[in-house]
Order: sequence, then C-alpha cells, then structure tokens
Amino acid sequence: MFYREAGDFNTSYAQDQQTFPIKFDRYRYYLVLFVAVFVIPFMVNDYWVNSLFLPFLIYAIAAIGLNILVGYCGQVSLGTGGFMAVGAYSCYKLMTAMPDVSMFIHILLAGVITAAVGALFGLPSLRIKGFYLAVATLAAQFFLVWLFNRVPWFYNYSASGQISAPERDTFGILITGPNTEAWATYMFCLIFTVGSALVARNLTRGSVGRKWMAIRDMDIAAEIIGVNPLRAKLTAFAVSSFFIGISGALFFSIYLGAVEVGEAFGINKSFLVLFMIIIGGLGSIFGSFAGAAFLVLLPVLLKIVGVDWLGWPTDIVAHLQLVIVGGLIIVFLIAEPHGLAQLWRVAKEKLRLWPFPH
Amino acid sequence: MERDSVKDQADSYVTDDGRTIGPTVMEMKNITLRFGGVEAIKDISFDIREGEIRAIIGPNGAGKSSMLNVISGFYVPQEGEVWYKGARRPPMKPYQVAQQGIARTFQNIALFEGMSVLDNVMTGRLTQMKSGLLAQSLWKGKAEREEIENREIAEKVIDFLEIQAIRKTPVARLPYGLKKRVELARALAAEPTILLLDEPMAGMNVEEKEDMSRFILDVNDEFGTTIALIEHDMGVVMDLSDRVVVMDYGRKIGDGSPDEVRNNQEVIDAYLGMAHD
Amino acid sequence: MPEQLAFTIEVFLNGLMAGVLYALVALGFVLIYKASGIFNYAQGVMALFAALTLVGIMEGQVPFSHLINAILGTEVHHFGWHIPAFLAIVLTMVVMIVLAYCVQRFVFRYLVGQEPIILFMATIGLAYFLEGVGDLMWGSEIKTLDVGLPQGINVWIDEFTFNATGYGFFIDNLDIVASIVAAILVIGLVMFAQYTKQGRAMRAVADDHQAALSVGVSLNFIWILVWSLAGFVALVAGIMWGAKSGVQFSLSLIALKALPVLMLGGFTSIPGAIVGGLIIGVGEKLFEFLIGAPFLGGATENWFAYMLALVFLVFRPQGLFGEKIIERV
Amino acid sequence: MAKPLKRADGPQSVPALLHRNAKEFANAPAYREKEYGIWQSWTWSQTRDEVEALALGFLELGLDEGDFVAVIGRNRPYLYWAMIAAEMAGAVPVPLYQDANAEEMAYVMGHCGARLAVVGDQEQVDKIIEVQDQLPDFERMIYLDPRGLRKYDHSKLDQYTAVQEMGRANREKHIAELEARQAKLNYDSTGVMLYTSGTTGKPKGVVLSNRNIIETAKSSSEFDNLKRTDEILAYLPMAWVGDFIFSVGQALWTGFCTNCPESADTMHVDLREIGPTYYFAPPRVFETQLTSVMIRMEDASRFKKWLFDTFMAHARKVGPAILDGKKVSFMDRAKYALGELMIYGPLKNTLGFSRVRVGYTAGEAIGPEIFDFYRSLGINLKQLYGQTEATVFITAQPDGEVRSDTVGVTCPGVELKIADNGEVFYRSPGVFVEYYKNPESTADTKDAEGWVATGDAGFIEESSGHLRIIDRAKDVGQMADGRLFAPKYVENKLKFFPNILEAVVFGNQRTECTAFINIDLTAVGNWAERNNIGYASYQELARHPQVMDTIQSHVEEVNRSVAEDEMLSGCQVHRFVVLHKELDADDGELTRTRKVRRKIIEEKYADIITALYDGSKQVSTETEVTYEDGRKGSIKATLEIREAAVQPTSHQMAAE
Repeated sequence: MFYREAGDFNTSYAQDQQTFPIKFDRYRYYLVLFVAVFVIPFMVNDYWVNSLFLPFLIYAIAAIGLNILVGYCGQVSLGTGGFMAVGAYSCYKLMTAMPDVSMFIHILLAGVITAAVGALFGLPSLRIKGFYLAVATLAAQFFLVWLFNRVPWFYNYSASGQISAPERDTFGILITGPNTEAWATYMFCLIFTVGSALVARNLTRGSVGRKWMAIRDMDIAAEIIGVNPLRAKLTAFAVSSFFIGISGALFFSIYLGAVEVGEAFGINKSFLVLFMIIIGGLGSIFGSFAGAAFLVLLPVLLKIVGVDWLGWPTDIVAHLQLVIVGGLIIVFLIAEPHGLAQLWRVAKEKLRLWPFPH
Repeated sequence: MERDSVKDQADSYVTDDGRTIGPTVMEMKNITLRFGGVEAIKDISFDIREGEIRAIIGPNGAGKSSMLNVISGFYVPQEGEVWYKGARRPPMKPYQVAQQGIARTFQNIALFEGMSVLDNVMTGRLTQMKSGLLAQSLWKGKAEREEIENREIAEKVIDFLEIQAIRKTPVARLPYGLKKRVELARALAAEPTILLLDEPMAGMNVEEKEDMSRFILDVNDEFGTTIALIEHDMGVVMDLSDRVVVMDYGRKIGDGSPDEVRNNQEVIDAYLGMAHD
Repeated sequence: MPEQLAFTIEVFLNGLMAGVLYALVALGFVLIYKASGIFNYAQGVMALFAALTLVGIMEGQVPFSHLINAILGTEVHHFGWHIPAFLAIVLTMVVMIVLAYCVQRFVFRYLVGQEPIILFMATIGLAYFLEGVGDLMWGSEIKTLDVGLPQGINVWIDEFTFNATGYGFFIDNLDIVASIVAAILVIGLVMFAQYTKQGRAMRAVADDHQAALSVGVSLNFIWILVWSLAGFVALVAGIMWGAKSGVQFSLSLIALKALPVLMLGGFTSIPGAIVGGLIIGVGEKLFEFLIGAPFLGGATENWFAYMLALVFLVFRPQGLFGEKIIERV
Repeated sequence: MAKPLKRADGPQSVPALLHRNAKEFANAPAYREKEYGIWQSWTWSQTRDEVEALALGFLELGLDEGDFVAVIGRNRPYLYWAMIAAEMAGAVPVPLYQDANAEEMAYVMGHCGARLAVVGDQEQVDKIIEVQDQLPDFERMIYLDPRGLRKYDHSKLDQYTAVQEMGRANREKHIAELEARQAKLNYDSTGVMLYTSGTTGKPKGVVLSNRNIIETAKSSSEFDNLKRTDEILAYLPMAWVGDFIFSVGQALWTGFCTNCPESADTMHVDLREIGPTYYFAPPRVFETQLTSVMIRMEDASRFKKWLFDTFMAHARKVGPAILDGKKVSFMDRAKYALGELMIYGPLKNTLGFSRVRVGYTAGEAIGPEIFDFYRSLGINLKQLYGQTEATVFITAQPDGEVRSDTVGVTCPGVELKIADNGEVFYRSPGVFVEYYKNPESTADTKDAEGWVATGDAGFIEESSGHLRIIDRAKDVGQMADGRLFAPKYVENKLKFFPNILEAVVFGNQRTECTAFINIDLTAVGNWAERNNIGYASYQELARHPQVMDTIQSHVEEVNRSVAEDEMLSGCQVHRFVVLHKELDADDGELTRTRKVRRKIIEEKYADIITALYDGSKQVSTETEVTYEDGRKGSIKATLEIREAAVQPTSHQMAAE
C-alpha cells in the first residue's frame, strides 16, 4: 500500500542486483541506519544498552554467522557456543598479549582464529550429513569448552579460572572494562554488526552464496554442475565461524566483561542462537536480526510482565520462558518453517499488490 | 559392424542441413561398469564428434543412465578409458569433469528449489566465476564486475530459451515442463563443450516434447554445441540425432545413423522384445 | 597382580556398567528413530521429566503448585500423602503415555514427511518445552529419589576381589542393579520388537511406511506406541540416574551421552546401540583413567565420546551397523 | 488560411531534429527497451550514431533517394531508428502492421514498390519470403533477431547489426553523400508514408511531409506542454499514425524518452516499471483494464472491498472536480487525500499510472463511467479527435475542460467547418500531402483550398465550443420515415456496458433499428463462473437465456437514453440477436484497428438481418470462420431474436 514502484526501473544489472532494488525499501533501510547511528547513541543509558542493544547487536552477528552455515549452506551446527568461546578466548589472549593494539584488530583477529578452528571442525562435513553432522558438531562444543576450562594457559592461569576483560580503548575511547560509556560500547558493536551484515549480504548474493545454496538444496547436483563440495562447505564453516567468533569476542570483551566458559558458552548458547535463526528465518539476513531481536526482547518482556507487574517469583518466569521458547520453536517449524522473515516477505507482497488480493 | 558408416572415416563432414560435424571430441573405450556383482555396462566403446547430436537409446534399464554418469564422472568404470579432447581422462571428481566443460541435465529434475530461476541459471556459470572470498565480501569492484559479466551470459540464455517472464520466480513454483527448460538453461549457461541430456523428454506431453526438440536443435544450431542425449522413446531421437548408439542389457547392439540403426535387426528385436512404454 | 592392572579392570567394569545405561538411553532413540525417522533430542529431558514426576507423585506434590500460588496467592504444596514406589512408577508410566500421546497428537502429526533435520530441531524445542513444564509442575530444586534400590559398595565383590587380587574393587550396588535392570530391559525391548505383533508392526513401519500402511498398520498408533516405549525407557533411566545422583537438570544431559553412542552404533540398529553404549562407556572411563586424568587435567568424559564418534564417523559415515549409503543421481 | 505554410525556421526534417537533439541534450535518454532483464538505454547522441550507421549501411546497400523502405515488427528502438535512417538516406519509411498477413503485406509493399524491408524476426521474414515473387521491386531484407535464421539463404538477407557495421566500415565512402541527401530534406519532402487500414476497400498510402510531422508535433507538444523529461511507452502498432507521431514526431521535437516493452505479454509489467508520464491508449484498453480491476477486487477481503468501494464512490463524487481545479470543500479534499493514500495511489501504482501527466484516448468513443473512473483517480485522461490524414490532431480537450461525450476544441493551427449533411471538415498544417499513387481519392478527400473531409458527422456544441462526433458520415443515414440514423452513436452507448464487446446497428432506410451484439467473454464469462453457470464455448454462453436477459436490459436502457436526444430518438433498437461468433479482423469483419466493416457484415449476415425484420422468432445460420493458423471452418447456429422495449417518440421533426 505504501509502495510506489511505477517509474522505479533498472537500466543496469548493478541496479538490478542491489540489496534493496525497490526505492521504498532502500529509503527505509537508510532511515533505520540513520536512527541507529545518529539518534539512538544520544538517547541510550546503561540499562538500555546492556539489557537490549548490546545483546541484540552481538547475537545478531552470531545469528548471521550461524545462518550462513545452516540457512544458506544447509549444514546444521550445534557448536556455536564453542566457537563463540574460541572468539572470546582468542580475543582475551590478544588483549592481554598486545595491550596497545586497537580493539578493532583484536576482534577481527579473534574472528579469523575462530574461522580457522571452525574450518577444522567442518572437515568431517564432507563425509557426514544431516543430523549426524549436527551431532558431530557437538563434539566441537564439548571439546572446546572443556579445553578452555582445563588448560590454564587460555585463562592466563587466573585463580578463578575465569577471564575478565582489562580496560582497552579505541581512538582514546574506553570500550572495555567497568568504566565504559553506554554509547561507546553501543557504537563499537553497531559498527561490527552493520559490517557483518553487509559482508554476509555480499557473500550470499554472489557466486560463493550460490555455491552454498546449491549444496544446501541438492548437494549431488551441485557437485555435478561443478561445485567443489569440500571447498564450499569449508568456506561456509570458516565464514560462519568468523562471524560467530567476532560475536563471541564482543560478547566477552564488551558485553559481559568477565566470563566462565561453561556458563557463558555452554550448549544452551548453541541452541539459543539456533533458535534465533529458526524463529527469525533460515537463509535470511533480515531473519537473523529479527530472530535475535525476538529472543533478546522476550525474556526482558517476560520479566517486566511476570516479575515487575504480576510479582511472580523469578524462577517461575524463567521456567515459563523455557516453555514459551520451546513452544514457539515447534509452532514455527510447523506453521512457518521460514520464520519471521517469511512473514515479513508475505506482508510486503501484500502491500505491494494492495488493494488487490493477488 | 557399427563402424562401417562412411562418416566415421571422414575427419569432418557437413550434414544435409548444412551443419559441420568436426572430429571426435570424446571417445569411450571398452567401458565396463559394475555395481557389486551386476554389470551395468559391458565393454562398450563409442565416440562423440564435435557439433553433432549423439543419442544413446535403449529400453529402460539398458544402462543408458549409467553410461551418462560415467561420462559426467559420477561413476568411475572398473574397466575402460574415457578419452576427452584427444587425451585420456584420469579418474576425477564430477565437479572437475564439469570444470572441463561437460554440463548435463537430469532425468528427474535436479534444480535448486530454494532459488529463483535466474539464480539457478547463474549456478551454471559457477565454474567460470573465480573471484575470491575477500573480493566478494567487499562486492564493489572485481566481484560485481564478474557478477555482471556472467549475468549477461545467463540473460542471453534466458532469452534464448524464452523464460524471461519467470526470471525471478522461485523454481519451486514452476510447472514440470518449465522446470525442464530451466534445467536446460542452467546447463547451457555453462557454455559447455559437450551437453549431456538425460531423458530430456521424460514425462512431457506432445507439445512440450516438440518445444524441447526445437530447443535442442536450436542450441546445437546456434551455438554449435555438441550434444549427447539418452532417451528411451525411439521416435523422438531418430528425428533429432545425427548418430545413435543403441544399448540393451548393458551391451552395445547398434551404432550409426538413425537409418542404419532403424534397419539393424538386433535393435529391432530388442525393441520388439521388450514391453515398451 | 599389579595394582595398575587391577585399577584398570575396576575402571573397565564400571565403564561397562555405565555403558549399559548409555545403551539403554540410546535404545530409546533408536526405537523412535526406526519407527518415525525422528531423532528425539528430548529423550534426556523425558528422563528428567519422568524422574521429577515420579518423585512428585511419591511425595504427593501438587502439580504447578508454585504457579498456582503465584497466581492465586494461595499456599498449596502437598496433598499430604505418600505413595509406594511401585504404584508411583505405574502412575508415572501412565503420565508418560499421556505425554507420548500429546507429543504425537500436537506436534509430530503436523510434521509428517518433513526432513529429518527439521524433526530434530523440533525435538530440541520439545526438550525446552518439557524442561520448562517439568520445572513448573514440580519445581526445579534438586530432589532425592529413593525407590528402595540397594546403594553403596558391594561388599561381596570387594572381599572377593581383595582375596583374589589383593585389591578390593569398589563397585556400587546401584550400578549393578542398574546394569542388570538395563540389560533385562534391553533384552525385553529386543524381544518385544522381534516377537510381539505390535513389535513386528513397528519394524514394518520402520522398513517402509507405505507398505505398512497398505497392510493396515495404523501409523498413528505405532508412533504413540514408540513414544510411550521411549517414555518407559526414559523413566527407567530416570530412576537409575535419579537414585544415583539426585533428580536435577543435569539428569537430562544423559541424552547428550547417548548421542555419540548412536553415531557409533548407527541410528537404526538396536545391536549397534548396545555395542556402541558399551564401547563408549568403557572407552571414556579408561581414557579418563589412563590419559585424561593424569595428562589432560581430567573431566575428559565430557567430550571423549564425541571425539571418538566423530573420528569414527569420518571413516564410516553410516556407523557400526548402519547399512551402506549408495548415492544416486 | 490561419497559418501560412511558409518555411518555418528551425529543423526542417526528422533527421535534422535528431541531429539537434544529439547536440543539445546529447546525454539525455532517448530510447529504452526492456531486454535481457533490464532497460537497455540509448542517449540521443548514441541514437544519432546508431541511426547514422544504419543510414550509411542503407547507402552501401544501394538505397536511392525516393525509394521506399518497409518497416515491420513490434515496437523496438531499432525499428524506429530504421525509419529515421531511411529518411536520412532520402528514402521514405513505410511502417506496416506486424500482424498483417502475407497477402496484405504483398499488397502494400507492391503498391509502394519497397526495395528494402527492415523486419523484426523470423516470422516476418517468412511472410515476406512467401510473397517475394509478387514484388518485382523488392530487393533485400534486414532482420533484427537472428534466431532461427542461420540456415536461411543470406543472399537477400542481412542482419541489422551487420548493416550498421557495413555502414561504419564505409563511412568515408558514403558520409558526404549522406549529408548531401540530408541537406536536401526540407519541410516539403516526405517524412513517412502510412497506410490507412481503410474501413472499405484496399488500404491507401497517406504521404506525410516533414511539415506535417514537425508542425503537428510542435503544436501538440505545446498544447500539453510536453517536456524533455517525459516518458512514454511505445506499444501500439508502429504502422499507426498515432504511434509515429508520439514515438517519433513528438519524441524528437520535445526530446522525451520512448520506452519499448520486452514483449506483448509483458506489456503491463513493463508499463508499471516505466510509469510513463505521457500515455495513450484506445478506449478498449482502458475498458479491459477497468474490467480486470473490478474482477480482481471481487475476491478481495471484505475490509479491502469496503475501503475500495467507499473511496471510489467519493472519488467519483469529487475526483474529476479536483482534477479540473474546481473548488471543492476542505472535508472532501481531506477525504480524497486519505483515499489517495489508501486506494487511488496504490491503484494507480499497480496499474502503472502513478506518473501520468497527460493521458489520451481516441479512435472510438469511450464509455462515460470508464472515462470518469480514471479521471476520478486523478489521472489526467483526455480525448482527442484525429485521423491519419491530419497527422492525428484535429481537436483535443484542454486541461480543465474534459468531458466524456465531446472530443474537445480545435488544436492550434486547425480550422473546422461542418457541412450541411453534418460532415466535419478541417484544414491544418498537418493536412497530408496526398494518397500515394491515388490522385482521385486524394481529390475526393482534399479540396483545392486544402479542406479535408473527415468522413465523420458531428456538430459543435454552442455551450462549450467543443466538437461532438455522432458517427461516420457515410453511416449516418436516414430512416424510412426520414429520421436521422446514426448507428455508431447507438453502438457506442451499447458498448459502454462491460458485457457488450461489439455491437452493429442496422436501420438505414428502414422503419426501425435492429442490432447484432457480441458479448464480452471476459466479463460475461466471469459472471458465469461466479454464478457457476457452465459453458463450453463463446457460442454456448452467448445463447444462455440469462445472458440474453441481461443484454436485453442493457439494450432497453440504451433505448431510454437515445430517446432523450431529439435528433436521434429514432435510433432505438427494436430487435436484436447475440451473434454466435465474435466479429474478427481475420474474417474481415473488423479493421486491424477493430473498426466495424459495416458493408461486409451486412453481406455476410444478410440472412440474420432479414430475419430481424421479417418478425421471425429465431434464425438458423451457418458462417465461415478463419482460425488463427489460417485454416477455415464454419459454425452452424440457431439464434434467438429478442424484442426490446422502446420509448414512444414524436415524429414531427422528421421531415427536415
């Protein structure tokens, strides 16, 4: 209904292939960016940033990463928590080893390291398919967590066995440690989130993305038309892990500040992110954001409603949350396997055809 | 007795309808393929010439598909050699065969259901697209240029097969006949040296068959693409192809021009002897 | 006889017994998978749920009491009766059957024909759901479960081995009972699958849905049946584990133990599940004892099974007893 | 004369205009075509180069001044260029209807003695090859789409791009000659020759000079202040004068951009993408579109339907007024604005009319409610009256004075006079030079002072000064009792009903009028589906009693409105039949522009007509039909004859 597409035509493939070919969508996207960059930072306080924005931005990155692997390449992984841990710990080691290097570098390097690890654990994917692979990735999950738990080198032999982020800054602005400004941490994460989204979009729209999707839709046919399955799958694992590593690094250094690996990066983390992309929509960048937003908001809302308004004990609300999340997963898998993203698409189609029904 | 036709001597010749058939581009030498105990293909040899339409026919279960799978590298024969462009082809993975310029379609459509028609056709270009991860993650520049160059080729194919109207439709929504055409488009987009068609007419009604035959001829005609197709429906093949290999129970029982084959006693028996659909 | 060897044997025995339990849980998976193609991640949570329910019934807890109190502001907790273990177990089994029915009726009936991976994710959702419900029903605090199984060191073995080897093996009665029960159960299930009408129907379905349908087997019934069986297995596993280390969330993690077993044994093979269970049980205990604890800082059980399975799968993707996969175009 | 036909300053020929554009707005888009999934575009300077290359190619092929070049195919930039190139080379472009059959083509090309033909694709090539040997002067063919032509004998066949290459290669050789020829071109040299699909007899070649083209383009562009930034979609037959003036004349004069759709069946999608600002369509296009809108809305959700109905009702109330800039209460404006957001905007958008600044319809009378529907949406749809001989423009409706029943005021530079028999005459710079090789018909239509008979009967409304067309003059006859008989007038009123596709009214020299009706298969068929009435064929549906009843009610309604008009009250329809087949151009019953060929129909269906007057209740008949593939067959049918109620009328003014 709000679309005015008449006269909105493409005279080059570059235009035709852009992310938002329809003007209206494009402008909406610019608007969102504008608000995110020029409005929110001046309004947020610690509460908002820590309970909503940071987790949203960071999980969004993780979701994008996992979505590349599961949604685009069709390789289900339950090792997300483990890979986030890799990101976190490599970030920690880097921070402590090279205090003067910018955090940007550290985070990116953490991503790269995770990518390597991810590719390593992706190797079996050539032989193992479907949920055999899913289960196999649990190996990564458990092994990595165990590793960071048991090998003191990773947590610099600290007594607690925890790792905690020392104060670091970029361009003179504190972004880790206890005394950070809300807007600073927000902006820092925002940059990475937007960057990740763009890169992910670029990869999925091009030949790499098509290789992944070909593998996902029909791996044998893909191989016969010339896709090297191992290469495709490994790139998927690497790229996916790269994003997950970044999110892990941010999760630790910016968001939590201090983590105990079993707590922060246990198997539940893997499931949480998996749920995000199922609810948000497999094979959709937008879906990754939607899913992350949804599962970040849900507990907050439940807490507000359950605890603050109804005054229920927190544990009950927590249990309720499990029920709801679990239920939602099932409902989505039954009713809308393509998640919120699909609902969004349908709504959009309806608006474009308005007032006609079809 | 198969190799007696004049055409095999001449290095390259011109057909009655004015197409030039070049020298041999691929040759199968004494191929034998077994699954466990069963011999799917028994010591079969034949060649495919540049620019010709070469048919492999035979009753269901004669081993046609297996033969095609050998050519496209999906099965590795226990015995025999595959010669391609004058050199013996070492055993290689299917994707390497594809990269050597051999594209194919499938008997029961193997499109990527999750993608649009355009994307499916573009997958045909994958063997040609070389830009690296980094270039692609930045998109602007090399990756985009490459994408556009290949899009242009894909669009030519789309235009050629008259599927412009469904360019951006998800293939899952297409009817059977169109899917077959899209699959052909995907194979064609690879600009293959040899195009393998696995029962291109299977499950089509009469008009669809006519369309498909027209497209196959046009492809061979416009691009001079070498085509090897397998089909169990004898009628269609005879009008299409320049030379025909006939298989039965994994053996080759005939090879030559449609007419030669038609009058080959063994072939007639094979076709009469079987319950033909 | 050198100490080291004795220890090793002891560890081996313990591993064997753990293995039997793994096999048991794994069996729960195999049953459902064979009959419905569903890979039931919720198996572990079902065990937890079963144990919780059992305790709840025995203690006469009011279901959802916390929630009710929270909403109505009441203070109900107990009916104030205690139910004998046996009866409670039967009641719990009833609950599990009801659960099986609900799962089939409200979830998987709508997912028939979906890809395995979707079903798998659905069961993950189911696991969360069940965990939440269980906690809401019975509360999430750790409970002790005592159905009167013998506990503590088995004196006889201790003395016997001491006399034999000069070192008394420490073997817990509970483990012995557990493995015996589990063994019986395993055999029982195999018998059931082989010789009863339903069992055969079950296998028929596993082999070929259409065929089974055509000879008049009710898929719906079969699926409810297998889910109930899985529930039963879960209950037993729940009892054993619960009696051993209390009823708490960690109980649901036995599912995670069973997964590698399956990968090893193959999802479709009952003997595979058993052998796999034993291999893993013994393997992880020995590894921990011989390598993990001394050199790697211990707690290797967490991942050993998976690594083993992973490495194994790379070389034999279809598992120990799974049939070879031939790819066609 | 109002405007002395003196040499105007400025460009004197179509090619000259092209050169001017290539200089003045070199990088503005000139032509676009949807191909390979995107809109391939050419700027004016690129266009100039392309055209020049082709013209040079023509010279290389030995095209002489005064030769004729046939241009056949769907609307494509290349073909428009071919026309301009032909004139550059001093030849005369002759666009032909692409759906014309081989014989029709043979006649036209034979008549003008075309030496070259530029054609779209294999289909056209085949048609011409079929009739080649009937064309002594014909030499070569130039084709655009090589598809399927590889094996053809290329001795008389060149590919378009090849010819351009030839031209570029031999630039030095010919450029001087080409420029010389262009220099010779002036206002009086021929710009184009268009064959009128005459409603009777063989088509006539209307010769239009550069003066005709440029002067009309100029004045009409000023009339609607067309701008360089305007966009049009060229989808109407290239052989039709309108398309030539819009896509070549006005386009070159104002320098706006001409867009060509990918193919006929993607026309609507392409229309929507381009969103033209200047749009022309014959009434039937608007009609079918409105029908489809209504049909699509039928299965919309309750709420949407309600929204649609309420706001459309409001639009009908105030929409046109707002468009004409009359004063409307604030509340109404507010509600209209809301409607614009909720319904009109989206609707215009989905139809592709969002950006239409000036929209024209002509050729036929348009149904009032159809007309008002579009205007109420805020689309500035207007009517114009014109013909090939006038290079389109005779009268047109200025913004602000638009009505469905008039055709507007005279265009700048046009004079009108009405003869006693009511026939409309005009004189203007647009008046054609002559009918090619046909002096006598030229003489019939154009007199010494340059007055041209339109062949239409009409009168100028005192109140508004607008021209109102009643009918074709030759069809305006007298009834037995001397009353005026204007079939077209009645037929149009009938056709305004969505259910009626075509109508033919008889009554000349008779006591009362009768009619043939063609039902509209889409509209009626849809109605049938919703009332689940099964039908196998047009014929079966047409026979259905309920359909007959509906049609009868329509006829009677028309009678009522006809009765209101003193002059024409005699034309009420007393009896009618619903024909058993659709009137069809392939059977020669309609012209290619779908005008009714009265004479032919009268002969063909003589039996039915007699039945209509001898009072019989039904009539059985057999008719020959031509199928799309050219095969002939015949339809037998028994038609029911219906009596329609008529209004009593006074006979007194009959005599005059």
